[in-house]
Amino acid sequence: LNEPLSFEIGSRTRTGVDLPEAELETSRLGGLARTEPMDVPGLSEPETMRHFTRLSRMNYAIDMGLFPLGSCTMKHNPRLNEKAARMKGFADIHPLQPQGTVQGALQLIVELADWLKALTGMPEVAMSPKAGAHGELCGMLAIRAAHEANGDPRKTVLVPESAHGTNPATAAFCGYDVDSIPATAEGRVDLEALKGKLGPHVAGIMITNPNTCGLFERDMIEICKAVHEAGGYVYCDGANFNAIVGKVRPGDLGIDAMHINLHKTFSTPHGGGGPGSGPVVFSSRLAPYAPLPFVRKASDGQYELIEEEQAASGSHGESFGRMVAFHGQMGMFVRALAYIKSHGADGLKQVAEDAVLNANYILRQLEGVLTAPFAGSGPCMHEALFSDAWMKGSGLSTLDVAKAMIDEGYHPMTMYFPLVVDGAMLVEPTETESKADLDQFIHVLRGLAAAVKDGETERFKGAPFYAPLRRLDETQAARKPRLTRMHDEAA
Amino acid sequence: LNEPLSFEIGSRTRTGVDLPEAELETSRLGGLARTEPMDVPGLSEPETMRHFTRLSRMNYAIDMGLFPLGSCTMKHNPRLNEKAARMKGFADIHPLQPQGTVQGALQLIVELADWLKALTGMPEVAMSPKAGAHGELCGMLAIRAAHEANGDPRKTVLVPESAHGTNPATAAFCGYDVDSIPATAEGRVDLEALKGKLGPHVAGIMITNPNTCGLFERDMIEICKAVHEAGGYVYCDGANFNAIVGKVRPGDLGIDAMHINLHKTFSTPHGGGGPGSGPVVFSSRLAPYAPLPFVRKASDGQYELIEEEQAASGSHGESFGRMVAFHGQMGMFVRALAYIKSHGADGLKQVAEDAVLNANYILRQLEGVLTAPFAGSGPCMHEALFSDAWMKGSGLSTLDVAKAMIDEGYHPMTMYFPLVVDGAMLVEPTETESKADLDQFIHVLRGLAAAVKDGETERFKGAPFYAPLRRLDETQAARKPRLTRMHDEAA
Amino acid sequence: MRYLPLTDTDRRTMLESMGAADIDDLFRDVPAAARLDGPIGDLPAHASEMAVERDLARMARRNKTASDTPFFLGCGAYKHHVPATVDYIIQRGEFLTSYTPYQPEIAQGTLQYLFEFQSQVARLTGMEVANASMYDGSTSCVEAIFMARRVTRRKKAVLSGGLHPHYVSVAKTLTHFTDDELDVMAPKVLSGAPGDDLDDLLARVDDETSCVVVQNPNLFGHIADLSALAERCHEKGALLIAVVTEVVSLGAIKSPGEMGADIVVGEGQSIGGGLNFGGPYLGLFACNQKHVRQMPGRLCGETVDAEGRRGYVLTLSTREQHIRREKATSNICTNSGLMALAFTVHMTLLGEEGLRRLAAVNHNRAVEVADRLAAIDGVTVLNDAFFNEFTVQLEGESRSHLRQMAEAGVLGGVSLGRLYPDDGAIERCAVVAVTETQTDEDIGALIEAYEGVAA
Amino acid sequence: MRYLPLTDTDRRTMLESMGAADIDDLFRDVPAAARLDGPIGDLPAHASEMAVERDLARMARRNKTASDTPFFLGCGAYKHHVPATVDYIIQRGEFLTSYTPYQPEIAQGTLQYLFEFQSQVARLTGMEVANASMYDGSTSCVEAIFMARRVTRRKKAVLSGGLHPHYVSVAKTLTHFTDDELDVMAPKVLSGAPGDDLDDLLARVDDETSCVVVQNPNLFGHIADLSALAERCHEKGALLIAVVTEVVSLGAIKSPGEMGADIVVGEGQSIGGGLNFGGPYLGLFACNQKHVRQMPGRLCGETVDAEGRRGYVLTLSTREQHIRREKATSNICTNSGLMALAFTVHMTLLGEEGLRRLAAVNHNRAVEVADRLAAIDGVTVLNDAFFNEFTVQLEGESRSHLRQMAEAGVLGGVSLGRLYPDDGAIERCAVVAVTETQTDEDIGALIEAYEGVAA
Repeated sequence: LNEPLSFEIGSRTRTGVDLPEAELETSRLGGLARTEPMDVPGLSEPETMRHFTRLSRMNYAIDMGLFPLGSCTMKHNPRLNEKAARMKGFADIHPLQPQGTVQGALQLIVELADWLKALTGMPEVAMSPKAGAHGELCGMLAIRAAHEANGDPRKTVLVPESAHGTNPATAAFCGYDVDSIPATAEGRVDLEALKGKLGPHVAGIMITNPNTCGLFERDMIEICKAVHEAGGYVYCDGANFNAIVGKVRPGDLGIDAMHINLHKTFSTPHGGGGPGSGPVVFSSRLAPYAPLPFVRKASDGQYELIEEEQAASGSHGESFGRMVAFHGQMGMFVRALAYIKSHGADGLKQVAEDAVLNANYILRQLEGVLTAPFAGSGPCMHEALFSDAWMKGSGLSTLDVAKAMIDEGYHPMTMYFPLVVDGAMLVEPTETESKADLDQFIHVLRGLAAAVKDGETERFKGAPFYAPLRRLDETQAARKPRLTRMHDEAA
Repeated sequence: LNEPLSFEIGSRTRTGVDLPEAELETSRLGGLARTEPMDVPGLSEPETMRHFTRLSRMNYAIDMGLFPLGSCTMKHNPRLNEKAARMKGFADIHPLQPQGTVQGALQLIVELADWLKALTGMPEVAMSPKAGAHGELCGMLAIRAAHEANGDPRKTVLVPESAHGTNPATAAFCGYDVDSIPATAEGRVDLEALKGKLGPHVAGIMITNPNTCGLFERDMIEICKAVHEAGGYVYCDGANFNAIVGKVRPGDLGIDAMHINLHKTFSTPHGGGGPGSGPVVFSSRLAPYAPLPFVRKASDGQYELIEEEQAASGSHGESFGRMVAFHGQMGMFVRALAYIKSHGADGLKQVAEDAVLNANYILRQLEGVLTAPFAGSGPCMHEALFSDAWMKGSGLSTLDVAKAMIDEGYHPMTMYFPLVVDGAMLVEPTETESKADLDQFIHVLRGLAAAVKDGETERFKGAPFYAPLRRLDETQAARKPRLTRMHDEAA
Repeated sequence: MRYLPLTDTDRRTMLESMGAADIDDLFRDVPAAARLDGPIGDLPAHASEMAVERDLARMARRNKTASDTPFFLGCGAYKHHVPATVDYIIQRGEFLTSYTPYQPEIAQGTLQYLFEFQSQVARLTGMEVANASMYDGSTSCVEAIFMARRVTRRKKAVLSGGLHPHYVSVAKTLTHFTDDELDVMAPKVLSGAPGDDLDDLLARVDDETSCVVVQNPNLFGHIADLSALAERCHEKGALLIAVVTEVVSLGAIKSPGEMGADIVVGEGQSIGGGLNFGGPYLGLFACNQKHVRQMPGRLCGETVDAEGRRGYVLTLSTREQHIRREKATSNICTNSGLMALAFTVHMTLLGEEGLRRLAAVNHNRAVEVADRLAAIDGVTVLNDAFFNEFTVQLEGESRSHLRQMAEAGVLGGVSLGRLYPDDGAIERCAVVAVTETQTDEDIGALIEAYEGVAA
Repeated sequence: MRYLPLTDTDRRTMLESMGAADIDDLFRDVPAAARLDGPIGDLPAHASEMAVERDLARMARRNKTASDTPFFLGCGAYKHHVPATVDYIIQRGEFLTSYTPYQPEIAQGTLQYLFEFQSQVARLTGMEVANASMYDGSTSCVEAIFMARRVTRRKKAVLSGGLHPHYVSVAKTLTHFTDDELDVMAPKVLSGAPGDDLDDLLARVDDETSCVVVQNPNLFGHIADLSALAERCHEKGALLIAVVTEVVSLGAIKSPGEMGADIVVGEGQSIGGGLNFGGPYLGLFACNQKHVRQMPGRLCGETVDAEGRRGYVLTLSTREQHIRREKATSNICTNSGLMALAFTVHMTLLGEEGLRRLAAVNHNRAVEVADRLAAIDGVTVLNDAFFNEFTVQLEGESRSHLRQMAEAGVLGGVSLGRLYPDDGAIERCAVVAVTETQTDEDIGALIEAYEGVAA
């Protein structure tokens, strides 16, 4: 049952709002009144409701079941957070209102910032980055600014080969060359190889910890020391902070900057692709270079916003500047703080423990069935990594298994990432899954593994059979991209 | 994919709320502290969210498509109404607060009451009835009270055979005998038969107009006159008021009492079976007997609630009493008023016109394919009635066609009602359907009719095939009812 | 108009297709004398969503809300915290905009939660079965009286003095024209156990009695052991109907079923529902299996589908009006679906553990407040046993005192003078309800307010 | 903890199943020196939903909201009425709690609305294609500058004086360490056409210029014909980047595409989004088909499934970081999904007809307010062409005047002294935005407030 496009059912003259049919006064438009048609169709309100309700029902979501996407941390999104973000006092205030009229909003930002600093053991935080990758950029710009301020603009950033693609992209965006560090056989950064690459040209390292193989970098303190000794800075990709929140403070490991994906660790909804929010915590060495704006509680108890004007005349003169208009993702801040306050210090520790426990449970229950290349490297953290070695010779791929999972009622796990493992399957259950749901998931994966071994090829090659659509032709989509509805297409 | 019961996945010790583990003080409980287990399972919040989200996805709803249930008026439910009903000033006030602290709530009730009076042309309205059938009871109690006050407690109420089942049930509930009035061949009340049944024993008539065959009772004014001349009162079942709102005022027809289903005419959501709301408008002849409480705007501009205390000492001494605790369905009043103000007088008239136009369109597009027994009785109002004559000999029934509609993505129409037609199919599209959606529906019904004629029996007998479940065994359910989860059932 | 999808072109095309000249052609069966010419005069025209929202918000702002003020009202409607999950679930279109589940194949969502609801209500009340809900507590109560008549074939119901006066009024209204007989006891302002006089009640049960209706906790907040009364009823062949208006109490005190009640009715608003100025609320109705065919209201039952899979349907509808017409057990043809869903979701979040904790918080805080109020000169707390509300007696008429507190911003209880206007002793009383929602500051404000009026 | 389904029994069972003594066994790879013993001290413990809600509500109440006050702020963030349908749809769990649609078979809901969104944005801006959205307007803007560099292989961007100063700051920050060159023009307080000096701008375009960035309506509310500038850019082989921060304006004025822009970026918050104190917002990004492979951000494209049915997928991801790593067009790996959905739903409700009406109401009311303000002694309205906001110049520094108004309860505009602190002429200016949301009383209050400060 395909749902037509709004362009196929609506019309230019229909509308789902009741606005007066006022005639546009054109005398003050400088002769620029729009004459060309927009050709954007309208629908009445009931049609709109149905159109989007039906569309929604073609999606899979965390509210429907387990979403085992490794490295993506799809956890329960409490509706309290949604309710709080919609309080008028947060949702209905303008970013440029006089500060005296938004003291509660500024207070909220400070409270969240204080939690993030305490949980990471780091003295400063930049709240404005709009997403994880934006946070990476923020951290790397601070590193670059620090080197420039030292009069020593280095050229190279080291990135482990297991890193998220955003890491090298970000380093490049800041004008750095990227040098890759190999992994050891047990799935961690090769400390000796790293040391061999350090030198006066190295601005720093971008490292993910826990890493994308789901392992804690045991040598983290030594890595940081070595980088610092070589005059570099350590950027930590905090995508996996949810595995250690409340258990370890990144500041205690020697990290200089780390972004926090509020949706991964603090449950702001993923929303099918944003909006995100990626605050960045900084060590004291990088704090002076953090971006504008800041919010501070002044000695008189008032909250104040420090923007370009105040920075120029004050203590933030070394800030590398502004990354976004206004002050960041307020709506996400409210949700994250609601989540943090709900858990408290004890609950957040439990979050990490349960996330790690659930992932290890999956790893150990499935290591005899699938191939777990790093099963001997110690406990995993929040995610369990498998490779496709177990199905060699079956003629089937990781992709086929993933698509067959759809027919079993699950969203697939992360596939083909990290790159250090062939046909990777990265499974992250998160802490918001019950044991019964994990057992059911394990049961299904065992069944699929047995089916692979039994040669039930068609069940996999043709999958999914029970989704709203069968496999889609991505090649055709890319060869001659059709990205918008053409004006001349029939209704 | 069956969803287990919460009793199968939850446990007595799990909970989805964070409340202190306070020990119950028992010294002030009179020795009555609960010791027996409740055996009510709890689930964590993520499990609860999934359980009910999954359940919801097994339902059909107006938000998903056409819901052609005749006489049930399933129309679009605007979300503005939901938003308004949740304004704290309405949702978070107690029914026994001092009246000075709830002036806005009382004002809202008065504003809605004023609209209902103006739209029906009747001078009084009782707001407290909790649903349509409760409104019927309200109207009939007023009639009974009026006769008692006249010292002439009559015994019989006339009810046309096409009436909703609630009509005779209500009359019986008020202690009346029910006498049935036959319909004419064209589907209307037989005026002559009615007149023949009138007499000094007749308390009144309960008549539905537009009636359940979807026809306007042409003789309504005469019927009212005849009943009045015989000393009776006319109760109108207002379930179908949506067909004439803004076009005809029931008061102008001579009606003495009529309930209004707020969900049918004014779009409060049906909610899978309530909560409803059934205010009753009264003629001046019945107004003195209307139930408590009332809300009035006093001469000083203050709104006041008239309950037993004020009535005893005031002008409402003849009221037949109270029908419910407190003052009625406030939440529904807010929604209905939001809808009424959105439409205004012009929009409400358009509602009736579009509802009637849509129904006639269906009647005329399908009368050549299905059997439309009253197609020659003039235009239908808001619903189109078909019988099963067209499929005689096919071995299939109205039920089979209805179940086959499910496989086509539609909720079935009303079946086997009204009783005056064999194998009735009563189709009510409402005004919130687009022409394109009607055309699609007509196309599907034509296809099904053709399939019946082509003898595709299995497609119907086995239907539905594509619903969450196949046909359910209602006989087994009733023979040995299992209405609750047994304590001793395995988890 | 934003809710109407037909365009003028559609309308013309459709009218033409049926050979109608204009829309009024379709209304030609309406007697000319009653046809309106155009929109009803004096009434305003349609308005934008923004305008309507603003207009309603203006009215909403004229009310003092329970969250924005120290608030201690109960007497049949209670302020509890409702988790955000509950409101999200009941707003999902699949629940909100669905119809009565007459087509079970595409209504399992509604049917299964009703089955869960029935199971929860039965277990909480200590009964075997429950229906799918009714309008509210007061209408459930009168339906129980009618049911007792059907079961016992007797017509005299005894209503206890502690029953909510609105419930009494509703019972009087609906039995007025039938030949039921009500024996309504007056409430007593007894020290220690205000409301009911159980000994007197026991004495009134005789061979003519169809049922005794007793509320627990009663209107005055008092809780009593109903076991002896149940025994007496059963000796005399009568049914004991227990009424519960604060369902959270079942997390702390013995269920009516355990004390021997035959029918338990109640108001379920406390779980999942808001105050809503009195409606919509949620009527609970539970009894034992042997009486189920005399039970009013909708019932959901378990069965199987054509492939043997478990499923749920509405059942025993032969009791109901759409089948039985004038012989139905009741004229009711709806339930309080969304409120029942809200109850089910909230109760699922609570579970037994959560409800016990919630009840403990309510009771313990109520004890604290009662003790602090009792310490004020001029304030007497009448109850010695109560759950989360209790009755205080002042030295003067309570209503003016409570209005005075309200003007000072404290909603300090329900003045019983409003509910029993003609009784001097009762007019000095007020009922104070304490739940998990009041802050320590709220309680401080309450104490101060009573000190103010008692002084 | 209500969000954590594991029970202590579950935890024990699971640990045993893997032979772990306790949970810390699983954290043994963490260096002992960095392990925390227990919950971090000083931080509070978990709290109930009610407590958290109350705590946040207390902060929320400390802010003066746009709905509760006469409110006239714009400058890149606008207060418009958002229909209730929009918020309902974006809260549906299937949209709210889904992931990036990398598995198109079970993400058609997200993918199809993205395709509709891209189509709507392209048509509104007068371009051929649009992406699936970016963080916000300011980041879209700098991404456009980078894209122009990739297309033209030149490094000098000219930024007009009417460009939002935050957008300028962001561009400066992100080009600071690359070898891009920015030619940033100062804003001009010109009577009639404040903000840009288009002639000067024209003169700066040369053979080295990669792009010219010009905002329309500009920060000062002024609207200009960009056609000549586009022509000049094209002569010189540069791209014209048009920035739109008030997307409702496209319902009334010529689209940038019609005037010759090569890339249109903007802030889409006005449609479907609230003010939210500045975020989350919605970055729009549109260009023509020929440049699509240099476009940053996510793109959704049409294709077919294995049975030939139409469907949608993310496409051209070879531009993106998860494939191209350090050679990607951008490091961005998310969009602003829910905001894009809100835009799509609101835009579907509006349609062309609704957007035209909305734009007309905005403009007509703005004209009325401008004329009334201009009539006040001491207040000069600088613009002669504007959409829904315009610049007023007072006789003194505007910031203190506007603070004074705020204290009296009127949020009367954005004082440009806050955005351009060092410019004497500009410090006397304020930008006043008028939309459909202000009542006549609000406007009356504004006029009175300006009369008060001008007097």
